[in-house]
Amino acid sequence: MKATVLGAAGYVGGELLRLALGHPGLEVVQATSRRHAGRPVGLVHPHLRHHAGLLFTEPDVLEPVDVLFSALPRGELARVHDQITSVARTVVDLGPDFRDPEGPGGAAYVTGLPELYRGALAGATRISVPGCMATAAAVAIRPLVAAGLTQDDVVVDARTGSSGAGGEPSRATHHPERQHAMRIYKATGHRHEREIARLCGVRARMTVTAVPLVRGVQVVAHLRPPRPVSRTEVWSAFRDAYADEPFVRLVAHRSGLHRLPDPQFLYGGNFVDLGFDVDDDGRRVVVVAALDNLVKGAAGGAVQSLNVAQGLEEQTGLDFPGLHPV
Amino acid sequence: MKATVLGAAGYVGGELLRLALGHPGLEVVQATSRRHAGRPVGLVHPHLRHHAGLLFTEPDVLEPVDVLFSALPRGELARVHDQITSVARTVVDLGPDFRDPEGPGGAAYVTGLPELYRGALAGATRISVPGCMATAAAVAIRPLVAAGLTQDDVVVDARTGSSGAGGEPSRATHHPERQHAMRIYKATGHRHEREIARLCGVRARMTVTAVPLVRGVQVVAHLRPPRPVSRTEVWSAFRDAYADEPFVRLVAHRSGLHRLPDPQFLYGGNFVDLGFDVDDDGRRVVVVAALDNLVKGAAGGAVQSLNVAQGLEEQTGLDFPGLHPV
Amino acid sequence: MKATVLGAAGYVGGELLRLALGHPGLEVVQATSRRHAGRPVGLVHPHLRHHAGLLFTEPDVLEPVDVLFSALPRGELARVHDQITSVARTVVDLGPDFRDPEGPGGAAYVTGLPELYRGALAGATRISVPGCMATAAAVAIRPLVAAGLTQDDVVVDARTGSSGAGGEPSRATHHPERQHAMRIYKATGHRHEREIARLCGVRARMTVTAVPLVRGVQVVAHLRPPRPVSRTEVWSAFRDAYADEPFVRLVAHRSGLHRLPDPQFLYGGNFVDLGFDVDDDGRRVVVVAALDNLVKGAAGGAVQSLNVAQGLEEQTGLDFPGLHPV
Amino acid sequence: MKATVLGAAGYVGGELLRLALGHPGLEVVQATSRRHAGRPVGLVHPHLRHHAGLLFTEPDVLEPVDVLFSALPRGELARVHDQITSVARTVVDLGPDFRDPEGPGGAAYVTGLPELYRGALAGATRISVPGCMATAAAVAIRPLVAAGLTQDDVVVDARTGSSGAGGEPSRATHHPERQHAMRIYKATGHRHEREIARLCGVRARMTVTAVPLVRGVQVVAHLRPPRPVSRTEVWSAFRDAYADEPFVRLVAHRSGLHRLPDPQFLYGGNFVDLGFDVDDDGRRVVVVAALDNLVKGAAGGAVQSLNVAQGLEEQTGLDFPGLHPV
Amino acid sequence: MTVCPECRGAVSVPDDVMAAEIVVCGECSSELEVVAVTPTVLALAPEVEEDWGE
Amino acid sequence: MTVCPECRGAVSVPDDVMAAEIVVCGECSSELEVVAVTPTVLALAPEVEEDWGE
Ligand SMILES: NC(=O)c1ccc[n+]([C@@H]2O[C@H](COP(=O)([O-])OP(=O)(O)OC[C@H]3O[C@@H](n4cnc5c(N)ncnc54)[C@H](OP(=O)(O)O)[C@@H]3O)[C@@H](O)[C@H]2O)c1
Ligand SMILES: NC(=O)c1ccc[n+]([C@@H]2O[C@H](COP(=O)([O-])OP(=O)(O)OC[C@H]3O[C@@H](n4cnc5c(N)ncnc54)[C@H](OP(=O)(O)O)[C@@H]3O)[C@@H](O)[C@H]2O)c1
Ligand SMILES: NC(=O)c1ccc[n+]([C@@H]2O[C@H](COP(=O)([O-])OP(=O)(O)OC[C@H]3O[C@@H](n4cnc5c(N)ncnc54)[C@H](OP(=O)(O)O)[C@@H]3O)[C@@H](O)[C@H]2O)c1
Ligand SMILES: NC(=O)c1ccc[n+]([C@@H]2O[C@H](COP(=O)([O-])OP(=O)(O)OC[C@H]3O[C@@H](n4cnc5c(N)ncnc54)[C@H](OP(=O)(O)O)[C@@H]3O)[C@@H](O)[C@H]2O)c1
Ligand SMILES: [Zn+2]
Ligand SMILES: [Zn+2]
Repeated sequence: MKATVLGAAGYVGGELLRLALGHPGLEVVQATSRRHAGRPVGLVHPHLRHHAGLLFTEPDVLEPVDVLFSALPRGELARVHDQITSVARTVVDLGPDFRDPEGPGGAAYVTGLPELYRGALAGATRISVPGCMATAAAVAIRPLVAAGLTQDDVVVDARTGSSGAGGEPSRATHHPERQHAMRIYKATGHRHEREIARLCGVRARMTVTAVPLVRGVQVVAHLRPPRPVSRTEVWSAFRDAYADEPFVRLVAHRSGLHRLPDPQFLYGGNFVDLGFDVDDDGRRVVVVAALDNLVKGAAGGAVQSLNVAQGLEEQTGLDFPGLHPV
Repeated sequence: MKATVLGAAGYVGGELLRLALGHPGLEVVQATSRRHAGRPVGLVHPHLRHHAGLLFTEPDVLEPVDVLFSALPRGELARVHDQITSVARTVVDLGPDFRDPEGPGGAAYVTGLPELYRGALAGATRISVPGCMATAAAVAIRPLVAAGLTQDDVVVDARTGSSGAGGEPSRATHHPERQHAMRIYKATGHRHEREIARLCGVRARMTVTAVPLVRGVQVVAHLRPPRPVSRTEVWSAFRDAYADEPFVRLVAHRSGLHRLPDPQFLYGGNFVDLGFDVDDDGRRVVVVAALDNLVKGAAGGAVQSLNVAQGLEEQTGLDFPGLHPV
Repeated sequence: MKATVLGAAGYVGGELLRLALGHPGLEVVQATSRRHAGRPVGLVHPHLRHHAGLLFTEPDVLEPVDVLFSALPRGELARVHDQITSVARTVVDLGPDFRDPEGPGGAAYVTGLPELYRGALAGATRISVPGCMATAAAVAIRPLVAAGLTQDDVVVDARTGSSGAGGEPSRATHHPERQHAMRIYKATGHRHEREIARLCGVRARMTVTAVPLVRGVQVVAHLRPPRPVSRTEVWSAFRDAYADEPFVRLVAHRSGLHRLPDPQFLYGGNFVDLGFDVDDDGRRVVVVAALDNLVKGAAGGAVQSLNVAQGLEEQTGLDFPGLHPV
Repeated sequence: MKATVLGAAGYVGGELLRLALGHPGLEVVQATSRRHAGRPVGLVHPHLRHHAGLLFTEPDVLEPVDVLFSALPRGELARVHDQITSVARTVVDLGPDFRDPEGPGGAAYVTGLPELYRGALAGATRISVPGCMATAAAVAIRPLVAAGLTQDDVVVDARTGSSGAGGEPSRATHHPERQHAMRIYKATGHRHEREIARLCGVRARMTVTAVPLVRGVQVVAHLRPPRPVSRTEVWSAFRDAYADEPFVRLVAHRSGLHRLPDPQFLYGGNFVDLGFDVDDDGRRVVVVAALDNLVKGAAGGAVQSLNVAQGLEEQTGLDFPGLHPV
Repeated sequence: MTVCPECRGAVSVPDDVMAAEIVVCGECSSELEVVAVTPTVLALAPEVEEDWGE
Repeated sequence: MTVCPECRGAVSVPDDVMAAEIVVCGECSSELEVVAVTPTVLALAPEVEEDWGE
């Protein structure tokens, strides 16, 4: 399939390039950037320097392709949507424009989260990948909601690396201010609360902290079950939901150093690791999910969803597992 | 006052040396270390290299002093307590041995947290400084308990830098495993839950994460008030409690980059910064406290408590404010 | 080919597992560890958690295999060499035991650095991979020595991440001491000077700094040419040497942010990036090489060398390019 | 003395505020910022939050003061110099405008580096503090030049943290690009080469690397002596130069973990640590200097110079020693 | 096939397993102690009290 | 085919290239300015003075 990446000079765009260049079913024909048109992609994304012949192109001249990935900022895909759909058979959006099925244009898009929407994705030609924190939170919380193991709201403590804010410099991501930050930039009222509610059916009371990492999202959800629960019940709920998922790993060890999901081992990989613990009185379940925001939380989720939509092997092009140590 | 530091080659011990050497009322006469006895303190603590004449001594020969600070691991002070009290008029313990007033020997010790126990500290000669997470959590939670703004349990999310585990190497603090860790090493059942309950009167449902920092503790407490509350009510509760505290700063800005307490600006300083936010429906209060575990959470808390006990100006020797950027 | 990894719980061993599990021509039959025998490899190497069935085995019972990779500490392979060669047709050593062709047993081993020894590697069944700093320095310096562009000694400034010291905790790699270290642990007399001299034919006056990274080696070589040289001459020397090398990239841009090799973009990849600059008077050439010590400097170099030895496509199993940002 | 800080919202300006607020002989009357005029300094510099009453003021209305510190970007002080000298008796510039005695206005300024210019500083009312890398390099190299221990050029490898570039965000200091950077942004031709030549009398062949730190400069100078030298000769040269210096510490241990100067222990302190090693054949001397760029390399150097100029105790207001661990 | 006491996953225990041996659950990676044979009964191996924090 | 003034690599320049256009050398990634056509002459495009440091 011929593929185009819009916003290819951005962080999500770069990750899409890496995955698409390594995907046996995809051929990158265009990688757009306004600022870098004409330059090799390796000048912006040094890990891709060996693709010397691949140059950025202007976003306003688009060739017909089988699939177009859009990694543009909020509002930008919506603005040019008609042009895009006239050149691309399949559109996969990694931005927020069409995530809300009740928002403008949203009804045409299927949610790009195979763990929850695999059925709907088969054959889809409009795919909207959820946000990285929403993906982590939904994978963590939904099975317990489904199993009746929580009440009507959930405390969600989300931690995020700096790449989640994209490639544009600002004082918030200025290195001297950010390298050692534990910055709670949104203690209440984060807009992803709504997205999580939509995906899970409970109110997420969310607090978000920017932590001293570049990649990685970790979500810690504190649930109050309606009655005391045991570890085994939680195991069952998660196993029922995810036993056959290729990209969900259950990580809830009782010994060893790495007992619960930690994003550091997921850099570059498409896994979402999922674990939990239960208070001694069974009255609180702590669920932990971790992923790489640029992969499972964006470019990897997009490729995985496309694989499902196209009937390809779901893991195609997504075999890099991550690193240890890193 | 002549002063001795036990465990002076450790991280808390090193911080005690720094503070004591800069304190106009204290003269360091002994700094003990079994492994480094006879060597200059600067070999272990390079920031103290200019104190070339100060050598570590063996812990078993102790000179009579006015005050002895103990920064020994769990159990070690209790083991030699009789010997210590025979040479030191005042004992300030930074370890856990005498924190529990109902534990062995604990009744003789006053809690070294002036914000909560200033009265009891006046004239005290046995002082036990609480743990660094307990200090942060207690300062954060107690005023709201006192004001009736929470129910019977509180979700406490504590984040800690690596110096909290002391100077002994282990796989958990091996740099390649630790530099990028978001390691939830205790999701439930942390032993400091009891200490917090003792200091605050509510059950803390605590989850502790080791984060990619050397110094710093940040505690995020999620409280469910018995009825919806406003920001103003929370402001009042904290102001009533801490208006005149020299080391508590209320940090809950509605604009700017640094709106809530972040430990990065507290390195080396004795402040505990305190802030909060309230969900739109008033049903959750998020309280955030930050401190430097080796200062306000240990050595600084010890010196502050000693100042109070001795009737000195409370800020003596504790004037370093921290750094920005760092 | 059936493959065994000795020392599979170590950092190099873990990287070998990752690469071997993803290599279409290799099947991992044994991964040895004394401490973790019986446990899944994912407990130690969390990125490999999905290989739930692969358990560590004791190193003393070895099955016959086609190839055995040894990632043991200094001296340990030499100790059991007879046993090893009786079960494995091909042995690839990543440790130092057989690097010196004039040392005991060394003559039987071919140097596992295809860029310099591709011819000799064809068909080889004993391969010894050079050290990570020596690999970087040799790739950087040898072409200029060959082109007569340097005098008899070279200042080599080597910078290394913490994983270079392996998985055993020590005070040197204790996180609080290491996270912000610029520790010049060997200003002169580093033992890799000899290895570099052997590979390049000049004396390396080496200074090694431990820098605040987990992965990565960067070597900066300062050469004094016998007469003033131009950038173009240096370009020629490197192009002549490496034009067809699949894993050497020349990086010496005159604009942009990332002008010279930086290890951060090479994590997990097998590239060695190579660049340079020349003083205005042509009297100093600064050459910069960067690589991932655990990949091109160890496990990747081993797999690449094995591919050459076995007549496989040289890039087999080594297609991960690295990440940006990271 | 009444004091004003120009550019007080910047990183050097913030450090000047911290030092001036803690200096018994200084009273801060103005802290200027165009963007933040009217706001408390603590909004920008969170470690100064307890100085609630100190607000930034516009730079165009300046009150008469005894001393004015200027921490403005290149060219900005020169632009308003007449205005400044009419309100301030003493001017201490931390920028580059008057560093070159042969440049415009430079002849009136004394170099603010007491270790080299203490005599000239006595009574001075115009002080220009050298750049942070130049300070480190000059302290490292000049005694050996004076002792005839080097030839006509020196390889200078300088490493710098991100705060050296100031508080303005750019792609170069965007956290995801910077946190793990070993970015050799200037391999040859750095403009500080000239400043070092001026201070030391030899050509510095300089290579500068941005390293993963916020604070800190480390300079490694490789000198080729005209004849083989011994460690003892180097010790003598340094001791002769610096035996009585309050802020120079000689650090060249032969055992222990921290043998040579490392900026991590100098954060916030005014020391420049200095060490060295010699190749076995005596033909290369490696000199290492470390300092905090914002303190000894800027604000601390300024206060120290002012103390000397005013005949105060040189260490006044500069007693914070740094931290360990950090 | 025996059931894991932690996660209720199926644990395959070798026929010749002996009491006090340790097996690992393939599902949750728990280390399980064989507390009885014929039929096999598994229990969570004693948790190592590693306190990685303060 | 024209030669890159930086690295002497071969640069392929489109037939219809015009003076002042910028092309990129595939070998060294330098941005090159077309300073003359027929025959094409390339020069290093002016270096942007980015000072990423202090
Ligand atoms: N970062 C994450 O973790 C993450 C995760 C999930 C989803 N997302 C979503 O993915 C999208 C991209 O995020 P990102 O982090 O990659 O951002 P980014 O690094 O800022 O990249 C966005 C790219 O889009 C291009 N662009 C910007 N405005 C444009 C416009 N008006 N028209 C055309 N191109 C434009 C820019 O390149 P030029 O200026 O050169 O054209 C830029 O490189 C966003 O919608 C974001 O919400 C991000
Ligand atoms: N780190 C924190 O953030 C923190 C915060 C609050 C409270 N604390 C408490 O403060 C105490 C010290 O903690 P730390 O982090 O400084 O630990 P540390 O770095 O391990 O230092 C402890 C020191 O005590 C000495 N020591 C150990 N065992 C001893 C024994 N049996 N007899 C005499 N000396 C012994 C050791 O030096 P030699 O082997 O050379 O004698 C060691 O340097 C602990 O009780 C800890 O719980 C720590
Ligand atoms: N780290 C690097 O960047 C790097 C680069 C190039 C080359 N190397 C070389 O690669 C080798 C491995 O380095 P590493 O960094 O992976 O070290 P490491 O992390 O310490 O791993 C070594 C492993 O070997 C096992 N081991 C130790 N002693 C043993 C013995 N006597 N017999 C059998 N097994 C033993 C240990 O596992 P158990 O205790 O569980 O058996 C350990 O996990 C070394 O020779 C090193 O010089 C390392
Ligand atoms: N950073 C270091 O390590 C270091 C070391 C030694 C020397 N220096 C020198 O110290 C000076 C300041 O460096 P810095 O790192 O602190 O930079 P910075 O963080 O960028 O701060 C400079 C401040 O000056 C103000 N400013 C900028 N342009 C101005 C103008 N035209 N008129 C008046 N005020 C202006 C800005 O505040 P407003 O926009 O709010 O007015 C800004 O906060 C520079 O000359 C630098 O070369 C820096
Ligand atoms: Zn199980
Ligand atoms: Zn070229």
